[in-house]
Amino acid sequence: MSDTPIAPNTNRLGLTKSEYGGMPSTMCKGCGHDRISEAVIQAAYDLGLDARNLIKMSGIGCSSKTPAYFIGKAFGLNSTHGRMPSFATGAHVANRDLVPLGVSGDGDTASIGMGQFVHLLRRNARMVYIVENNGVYGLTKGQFSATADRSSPSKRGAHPTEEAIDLCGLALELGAGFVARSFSGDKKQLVPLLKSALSYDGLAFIDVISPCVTFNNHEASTKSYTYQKEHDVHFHDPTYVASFEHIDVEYEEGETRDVRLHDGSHLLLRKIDRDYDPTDRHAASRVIDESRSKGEVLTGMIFIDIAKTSLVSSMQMTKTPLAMLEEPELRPSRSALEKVMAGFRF
Amino acid sequence: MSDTPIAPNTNRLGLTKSEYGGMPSTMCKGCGHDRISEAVIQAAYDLGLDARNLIKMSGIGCSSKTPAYFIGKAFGLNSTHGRMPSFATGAHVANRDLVPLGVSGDGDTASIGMGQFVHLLRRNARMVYIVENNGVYGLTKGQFSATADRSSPSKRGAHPTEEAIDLCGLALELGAGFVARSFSGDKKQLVPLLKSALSYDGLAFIDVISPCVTFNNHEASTKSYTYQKEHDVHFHDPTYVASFEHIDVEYEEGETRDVRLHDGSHLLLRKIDRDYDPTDRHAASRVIDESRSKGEVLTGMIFIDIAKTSLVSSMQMTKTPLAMLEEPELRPSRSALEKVMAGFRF
Amino acid sequence: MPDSIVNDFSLRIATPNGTGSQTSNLIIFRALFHMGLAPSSKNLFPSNIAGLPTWYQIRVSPEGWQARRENWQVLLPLNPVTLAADLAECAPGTVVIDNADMKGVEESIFEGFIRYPVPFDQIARDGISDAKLRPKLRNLIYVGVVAELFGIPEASLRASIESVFSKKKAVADINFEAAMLGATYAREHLQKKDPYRLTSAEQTAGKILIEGNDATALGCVFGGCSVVAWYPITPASSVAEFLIGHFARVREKDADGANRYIVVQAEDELAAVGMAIGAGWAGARSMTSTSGPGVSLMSENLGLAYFAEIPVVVFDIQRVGPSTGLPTRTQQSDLLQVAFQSHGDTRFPMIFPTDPKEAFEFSCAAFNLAEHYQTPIFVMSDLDLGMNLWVSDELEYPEAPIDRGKLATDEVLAKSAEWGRYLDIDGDGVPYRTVPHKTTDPRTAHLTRGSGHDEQGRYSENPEVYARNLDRLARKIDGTVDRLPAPIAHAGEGSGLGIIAFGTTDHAVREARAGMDSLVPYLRVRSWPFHASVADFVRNHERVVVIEQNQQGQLAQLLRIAFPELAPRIDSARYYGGLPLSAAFVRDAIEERMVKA
Amino acid sequence: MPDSIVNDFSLRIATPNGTGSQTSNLIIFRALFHMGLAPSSKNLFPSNIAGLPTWYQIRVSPEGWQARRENWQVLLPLNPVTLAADLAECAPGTVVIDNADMKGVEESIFEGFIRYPVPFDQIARDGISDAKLRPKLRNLIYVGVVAELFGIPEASLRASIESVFSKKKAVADINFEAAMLGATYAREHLQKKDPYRLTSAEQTAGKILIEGNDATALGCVFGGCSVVAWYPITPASSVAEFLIGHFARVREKDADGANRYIVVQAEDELAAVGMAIGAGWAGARSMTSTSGPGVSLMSENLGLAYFAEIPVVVFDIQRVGPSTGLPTRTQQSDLLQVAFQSHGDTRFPMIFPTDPKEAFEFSCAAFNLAEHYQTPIFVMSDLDLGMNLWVSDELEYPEAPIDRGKLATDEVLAKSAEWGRYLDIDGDGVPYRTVPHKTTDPRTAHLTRGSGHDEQGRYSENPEVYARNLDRLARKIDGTVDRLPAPIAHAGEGSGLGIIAFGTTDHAVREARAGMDSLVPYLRVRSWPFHASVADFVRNHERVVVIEQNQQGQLAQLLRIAFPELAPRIDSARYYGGLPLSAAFVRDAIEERMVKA
Ligand SMILES: Cc1ncc(C[n+]2csc(CCOP(=O)(O)OP(=O)(O)O)c2C)c(N)n1
Ligand SMILES: Cc1ncc(C[n+]2csc(CCOP(=O)(O)OP(=O)(O)O)c2C)c(N)n1
Ligand code: SF4
Ligand code: SF4
Ligand SMILES: [Mg+2]
Ligand SMILES: [Mg+2]
Repeated sequence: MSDTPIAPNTNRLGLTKSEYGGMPSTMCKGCGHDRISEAVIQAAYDLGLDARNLIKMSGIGCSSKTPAYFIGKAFGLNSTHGRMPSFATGAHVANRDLVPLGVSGDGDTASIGMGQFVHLLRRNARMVYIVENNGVYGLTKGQFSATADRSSPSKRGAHPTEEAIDLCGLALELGAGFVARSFSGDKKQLVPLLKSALSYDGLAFIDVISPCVTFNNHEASTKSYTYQKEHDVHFHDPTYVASFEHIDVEYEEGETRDVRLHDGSHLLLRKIDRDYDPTDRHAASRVIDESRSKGEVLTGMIFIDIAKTSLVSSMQMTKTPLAMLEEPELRPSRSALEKVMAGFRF
Repeated sequence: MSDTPIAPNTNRLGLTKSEYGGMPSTMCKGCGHDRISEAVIQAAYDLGLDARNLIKMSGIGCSSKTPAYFIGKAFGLNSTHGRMPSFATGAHVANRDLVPLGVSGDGDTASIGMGQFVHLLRRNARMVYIVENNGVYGLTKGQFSATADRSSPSKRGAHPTEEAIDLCGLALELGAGFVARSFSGDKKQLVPLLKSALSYDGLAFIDVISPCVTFNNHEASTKSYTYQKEHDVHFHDPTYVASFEHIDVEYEEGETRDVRLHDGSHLLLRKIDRDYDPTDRHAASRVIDESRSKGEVLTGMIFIDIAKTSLVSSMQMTKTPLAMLEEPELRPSRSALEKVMAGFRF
Repeated sequence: MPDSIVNDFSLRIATPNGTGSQTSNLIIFRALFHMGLAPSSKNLFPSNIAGLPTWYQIRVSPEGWQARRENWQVLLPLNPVTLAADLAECAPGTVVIDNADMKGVEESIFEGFIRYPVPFDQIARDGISDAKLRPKLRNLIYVGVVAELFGIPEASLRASIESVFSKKKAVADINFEAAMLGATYAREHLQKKDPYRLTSAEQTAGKILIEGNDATALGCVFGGCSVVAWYPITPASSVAEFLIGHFARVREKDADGANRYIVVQAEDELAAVGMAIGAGWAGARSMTSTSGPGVSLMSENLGLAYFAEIPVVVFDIQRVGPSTGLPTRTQQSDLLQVAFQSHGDTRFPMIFPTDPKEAFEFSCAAFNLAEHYQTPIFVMSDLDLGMNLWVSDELEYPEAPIDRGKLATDEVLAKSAEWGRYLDIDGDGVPYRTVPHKTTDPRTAHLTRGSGHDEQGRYSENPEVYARNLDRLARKIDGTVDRLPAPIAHAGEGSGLGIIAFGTTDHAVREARAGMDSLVPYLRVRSWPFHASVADFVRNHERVVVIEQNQQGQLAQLLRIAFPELAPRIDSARYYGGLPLSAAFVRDAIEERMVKA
Repeated sequence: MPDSIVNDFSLRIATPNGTGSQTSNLIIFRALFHMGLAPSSKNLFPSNIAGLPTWYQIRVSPEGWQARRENWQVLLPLNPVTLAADLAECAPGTVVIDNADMKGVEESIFEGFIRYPVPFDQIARDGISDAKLRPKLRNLIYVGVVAELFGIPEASLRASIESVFSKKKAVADINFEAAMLGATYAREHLQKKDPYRLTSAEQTAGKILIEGNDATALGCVFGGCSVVAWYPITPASSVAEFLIGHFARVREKDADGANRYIVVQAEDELAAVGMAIGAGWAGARSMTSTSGPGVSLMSENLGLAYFAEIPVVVFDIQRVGPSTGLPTRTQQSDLLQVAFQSHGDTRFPMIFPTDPKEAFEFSCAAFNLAEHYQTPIFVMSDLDLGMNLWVSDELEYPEAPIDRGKLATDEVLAKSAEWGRYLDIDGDGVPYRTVPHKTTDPRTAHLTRGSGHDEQGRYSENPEVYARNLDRLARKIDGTVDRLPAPIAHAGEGSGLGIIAFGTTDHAVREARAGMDSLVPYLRVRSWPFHASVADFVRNHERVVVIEQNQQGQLAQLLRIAFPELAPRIDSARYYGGLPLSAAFVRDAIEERMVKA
């Protein structure tokens, strides 16, 4: 199993899991977001990730605060509401060796952040983009976000007047190469998906249902723990095998799909009932849409395309991070300026 | 034929077509946008539309300037870049009797305006929303917009580095109830679609391919007149029959679909080769997507759902436009204030 | 220390956020109000939903001052995390009511204080059978202790609890019982050792208890606002949320029971203000409410409203900036940003309410101003006013009728041979506004635009036309002083030093002045652009100090720009830590300057 | 009128936009440059791609003044739409070269002018066989007429045409032939009746022809910028577009021929500045270029960069505001907006280049400033500087090395026991900046945030911590004057009146001063916050007039805020019609005030 580190209680870098921790969380007790932070810590620990190569990016919201609570050894930027995609893109192109781990909320992404989210998907810069989706604005005390289902009333009984946005459906429509959905209460599924996302060279999007225990966890809510547990339907049973591990899970042919990721690691998807092909974009949209109308919430690896080229690769950029270049590389010579001047003379 | 007015050279309001005109256009000679303005004038004239009940809304761009060039008798607001949807929504809720005719460009909508466009589609306020799509920023001299195909180089030969956004596909994904595509060079198709949009109670979106003769009409462009003519594939052959006209087009059963619109008018869709059902959202996305990969540009009534309720209807608002209310209706009585005060005492 | 200090002390309650203690604090506060006292409450809460430390300060004074008192005489340090720090901040002799059941607490840290240890956990365990309700109900115990120790009559306590749980009698009862557990314990085990006492008073005649944002919302209803577009943000959210309730209750429905308003939660602030402006353009009274970050996002669209001359009201409930800053703390630091926001030559008139009564009046008046001058009007409130509960004079029914301003009606148009949307017919820089369907005159239809336009609203790049338009706009904005709330002068002694303040700063200033031997002349500015009388006040004093809650002295800077010839006399004293301003700060600032002078 | 006026007149060419006349105008302009003259060119174009009227003004003067000359001596009214208006604007005796083939033109309107009618259509029909090329080539005919009438040597004309069509010899040839058609016609049919003549001169030694935006772009390349995020907007687009070209040509590629820069066209300005700030945070030198509307959209994100102390350079190529205003006309009206934009207490340092040379130098220097002070730096250019072609001194290789400012490197950290991202170790308010991968010291990793933070960058709501941080930021921004470009003083006579100006206004001011009997002292301000020497200049004069291109006197207002004790002496003269400023305006403004004084 990929979750077994090289030596007990330390990973291949010889680090304990606690060394991937952060400040104490200030989320409400039971908040789904904390579970996601734990999953991130688990994934980073299992991968033996060097925190210095990760940058934690977020917008504004309870969810966007969580980067303070994991991987304290990594730099991070808690930016402005809904604009994290642009900051992350800028940071990554400035230093291509830094992999942004973006944490956002449904309000931060689907409401104010929609414009930047759409263009981030198009641009396909390498990044892991997590939406901690609770259907409400937690930090401002429970107003509906754009992912709130019309059928899901607020605590006071009011209903959303507009259609909910399915962020995975949107990501598929916009050509995203890595689209997954999971549940903060389901580490067994979330951790391998996170690891795969971190191994993917492009924009890896994960919509994680993450109940807000304070404002949106009541009976009638469709974003509550109970609702999600009852309506969660898995595509497959995912296993991640890192490049430094050897595949020791045995499986019968046809039963499992083996997706080879950019860094040589593998995502093994064991078929559950129906055989679902996560490389067929149309099937993907159709299936999640149908399941939505059936009231199911499909989770798992919805779609993956490892052939897409990421922004930096398509830009013929130097391997050295731009941020590391100094005067000799950055400032052209006197003769270069002289040549330019010649053109402005006559 | 719906295009025949009650009396020669005047419509049912006794107005001539020229009375639906505007200021002289300042577009480049041959600009697709001017053809769309003509189509709008034609549609308004045929419908015998009362200009006082129409408001022309736009953002910023060559396209967004065109409201000055048609229906001069209507009020209009040429707003800010990419934000027209919000101004139009505000104006319409302030006076529900005013139908916004929104004119935008692909830059105005798909680039800077993406966030508001997405939420406009969700909100489904009654409005006709036209994107005059030329794949470039005309007014700023030809940079790529977010609808520029990767295969379509600029005049200088540079290629877009990001995937094009298909606005119709996006509109379908976001649950829009009226999604059409047309071509500025094809009045026969565009005019009936515009009339249908004006008869639709909800957000009616029309993506109109509108070549920019100055910056994006060269051989290699996929938004040129020639390219569109060569790759245009019609869903059906549309005919619009206004409520005040009687259907005198004869057609065999099964050959034509009859879509009854909110104001009692009819959109008749005559089947061309394959039978296409514009009320099946999934089929719609699949088809336009497949055709895109085949290099075709499907045009016509892509999807229509007349069951959707528009924003104002869903808001239990008074029939009287809010803008027409005066002090007696707006300011509560002294006793009302007294009652409120009682609650603040003890 | 006198052996009895009556109705003149303040009480600080330290608890973790989101544990239900707010209800208990509110109950104490309302009980005092029921006693006829005019207490002040300052809720110092964190930007967090649950867990972080929060403090609630309740103050009573013979004068019913509403400003924050810097020190407190009674502390309830019920948050283990901050216990030590909370005690460290107390002066010797402070009364401390602590949880005796707290583990691992050094007795020594209570030295020098008048301590009343109360075994809250045990009382809760023994007295509250229902384990599910216990966590919340246990907070009522300290309410009872406070009531018993300082003398809140049982009747007032009951009345308060019932009002807080309004209709729910049963809930009120169990809460009252829980409170009584504390009262009983105090009666039986605590020996009164401190001088602080509460007695009934006559401070509340004609007064109400209300949050500023609630009054602001009511002002919108009575001001005739019918379109609201907003995006949630602390501390502005409650304006829209209160408004939704008030609209439903007091804005009369039509014959079919349909609503005569609409409230749209937009996707962000660019859209919120866009919708509000669109509605203003179409002729409805519209508004949006937000705070600093939202204002920053609105600035491009507001530039359009300014230049195209479209009415809209914007409520800026200021919080601590820059950037995300401290979302749950208060400041007056958006003035320069608001006044000159958006590119090009623009000015946005601002109004500064100081208390709930003005929050109501100004919010109501803002819609008349916006429509008369056809320009965005900013109501500059702040978190202290907006989110704290205030003892306020009752709100009075607005005298001024709803005034739609200069509208291009058929009557008006019949009279004017020459017509143009931006034609300065009356010479005051204010043109006649067009609203679709308000006139049948075909001349009025035009395309409103943010680009250069002539008097007829037609596109123009002509330099003279452009300059003429900017000059008219400047005249128009200068003219707003005719209708903006005028400053209020508080006479004082001498012509040496004068004080200028605005908004919530007023409470601390009035308290400070009252406490000083020589009464310093004081002018409260209520709007910008400034009235000529502001210049007169400055001119009549050798030195003027502007007291404000920001780092740059923003109002002082606006004064220097407005009255350059007086700029040398304009000084400022600034507090920007984010807590509501105290009289002590103002007193120090003034005394320091009196010495200098 | 003297019978010969040499190298001292201006030529105005009126044509419809987008008809190719720009090329002809450029050819005339470059031909003059080739003659050794230092002409000035002002392109007065509409916000439209084709059809609307456009004017191009070419001026020659013995001193090579670059400011716009208000009147013109030669007019080519080739746009039928504006013919009458164009003539109406001319003084009697103006030389008029018109199209004799224009239909329905009253002879009478040419009365009082020195007229040279030219049958352009016929010449084109007879002389240009290829009908497809004719529409464009016909524009060359007036080039030839002008050359012949005023004396542009054939060699200069050919050189100019060849340089314009650079490599394309064949194209150059047919264009030259077309020009010759005009020259020949003039030689054979026009009798010289006017005094204006051109002769070769020595004005261009060490001079180049360049647009301000081109120089700005070069400054970015030599300034070490490697990340550019932009969104198209007139008049800023060409900064990024020139930059793409210069990067490709002069920024050295790596061993594999890969690029050492990236240019991203963002979806809007919020994203553009967000990307630039993100890149600055990660340690690359980054910039975005925009104009007013874009700045308005950037203000929230810029507030984050200010408060989190992230370097970024923003180029504001100012156009006419407010709102969409006049996108193709020039103003200096974004100062107040930029200085105080974004909510809360913020200040954004500004630099004001006056010509292409400074555009290059300041753009280059801005990156050092941004990284040293870890704050957004605004370079305030405008459309006149950015989009017009200027005769400029050659750009000099930057002396100052690239200075990354105070970086938290392992060496620095080894020395400092106490470490904090926002710790004021050197007492200048400037902390040590962290860049991922620039150090291995684990202490440096932290979560950068726009919310309240202490010296270690940890979240804090503590009032003292917050106030301390705002005070340090204020010290830091005050300190920028140590490195911002200092003002330049032009000595003059007397201590009565002094002139202050900035940016492109300088050209008109210098020309005006030169033309006056008594030389008025003049200080050119090159940045904000202001240097102490600016106060000295004001102090040394009874009265100071700030000449600026906006309606509110924005720089004057910033001066009054900065130097309240001097505010009474600060006056301003303002032009805001959108055309480049002329010396005549300045002269009038000064004389008016000299009379008063
Ligand atoms: C420009 C701006 N507008 C509004 C806010 C107020 N605000 C803070 S968080 C938030 C919504 C957060 O919702 P979501 O992204 O779903 O995060 P959650 O708290 O639910 O995890 C809002 C509206 C802000 N900080 N900035
Ligand atoms: C906030 C802002 N940014 C940039 C611009 C500059 N601008 C004007 S039009 C335009 C793009 C227009 O493209 P499109 O919407 O496709 O219209 P088209 O001209 O192609 O019809 C841009 C970027 C602006 N006016 N406002
Ligand atoms: S309010 Fe909701 S989202 Fe925020 S921390 Fe609490 S539970 Fe989590
Ligand atoms: S530039 Fe293009 S879009 Fe603009 S008017 Fe010309 S042809 Fe039309
Ligand atoms: Mg949420
Ligand atoms: Mg376009």
